[in-house]
Amino acid sequence: MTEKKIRNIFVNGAVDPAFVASSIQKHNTKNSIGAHSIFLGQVRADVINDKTVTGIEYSSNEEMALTQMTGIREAIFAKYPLTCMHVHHSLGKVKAGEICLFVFTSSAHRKAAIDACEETVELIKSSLPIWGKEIFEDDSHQWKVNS
Amino acid sequence: MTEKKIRNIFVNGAVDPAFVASSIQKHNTKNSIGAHSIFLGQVRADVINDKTVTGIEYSSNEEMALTQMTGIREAIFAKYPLTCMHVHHSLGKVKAGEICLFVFTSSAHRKAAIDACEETVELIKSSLPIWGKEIFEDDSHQWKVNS
Amino acid sequence: MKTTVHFYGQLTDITQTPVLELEGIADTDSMIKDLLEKFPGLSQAKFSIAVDNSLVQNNTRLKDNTIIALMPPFSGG
Amino acid sequence: MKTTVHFYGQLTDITQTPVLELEGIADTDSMIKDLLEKFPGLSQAKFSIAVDNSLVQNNTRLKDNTIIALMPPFSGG
Repeated sequence: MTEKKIRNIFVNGAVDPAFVASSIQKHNTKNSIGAHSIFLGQVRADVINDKTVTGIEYSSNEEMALTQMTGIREAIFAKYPLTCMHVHHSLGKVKAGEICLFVFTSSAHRKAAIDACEETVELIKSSLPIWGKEIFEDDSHQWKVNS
Repeated sequence: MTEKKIRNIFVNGAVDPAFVASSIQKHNTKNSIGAHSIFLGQVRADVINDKTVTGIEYSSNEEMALTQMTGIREAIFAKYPLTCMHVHHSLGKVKAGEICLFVFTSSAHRKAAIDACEETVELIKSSLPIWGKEIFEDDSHQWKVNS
Repeated sequence: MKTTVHFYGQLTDITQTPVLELEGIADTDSMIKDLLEKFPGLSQAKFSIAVDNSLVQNNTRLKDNTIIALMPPFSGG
Repeated sequence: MKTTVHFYGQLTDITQTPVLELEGIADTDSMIKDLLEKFPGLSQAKFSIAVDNSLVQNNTRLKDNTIIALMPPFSGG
């Protein structure tokens, strides 16, 4: 029986661009990598009924989300020849303009890295128990709906 | 007649991960952006006939490359609802493990950003007059061939 | 016999609490009946049910100290 | 009448120079004939030809002070 390693994907608040840089930097000793694909989700200041979104507050069923993410990781590694994959998702408040999702895949060649990144983003959005509460400037809110 | 702005895409040597971070950071005031897609090309330490690639030396017909890149940019913006696109390609020596290509697209929604990024990478590889000279540890070389 | 029910996302707007302890609940169908009496607004809500972290589709018998999650459609990313 | 020819990528391994000035060349076909005499190795090489930054497929007449680029298949990225 293989033991599945559960990695934490959650970060408190926004993902810092400097963290993205250090993640990239760490791969410069992995000389078999030829391509990195990165997806970043950024909170939009959408205007809905004349009110502007100032940020999104994320919550999750964390235990189920991490178990689910472990399954996604296994499925993606089984499908694509990846060197590595890193996923970070915000919990709590993320202001408009800040980064709330960081998906990072690396491979010897571009096709695998690009396709794996896109598919992982789709699976994160559709199958992880995470919810976004869009907060307006007057502190009212509505719940985000994924398309 | 519209005047095309020719932007320089070339950087001397490797693309610094800190530069990627500052590029991301600059977009936090563009509140209509919901998704960023980033592609990074990294120089592989391929082993060919028992010799290891230590780096790639890039050269270009720069004037033609920048004109061609302007056309690619126009075609991609005509096809996808992008907020912005940034492209940086190395010239000169880039060591194995370092970044030689940085393509960055942003859009309100993920599909446009992801598809535009991938298509731009393909067009850069197929249609920009740039050449990579793979340097081995004994200073011999072979010329890179794009697949 | 104790059942702990966790509410997520927009469901907490209806329940006004993230968690509730119920006593003497035999299965998920009777739990939902009980919750709809307490929170009539839940009848308008769409949600999936997890019993001890596993999603269930059909009526499921509950043991003592079961953890239930009521989860509306996901909206991460 | 002067023509300046720039060689790129692996072509410079054959020519051992990135640039060459030719005199009295009327068109691209006669330029190629001249270059093949100077650098027989070019006959094995694959390349496209640009005249003043525009790719040409067929024989093209050259004006004075034309810039030619001989470019092997691209390998950027």
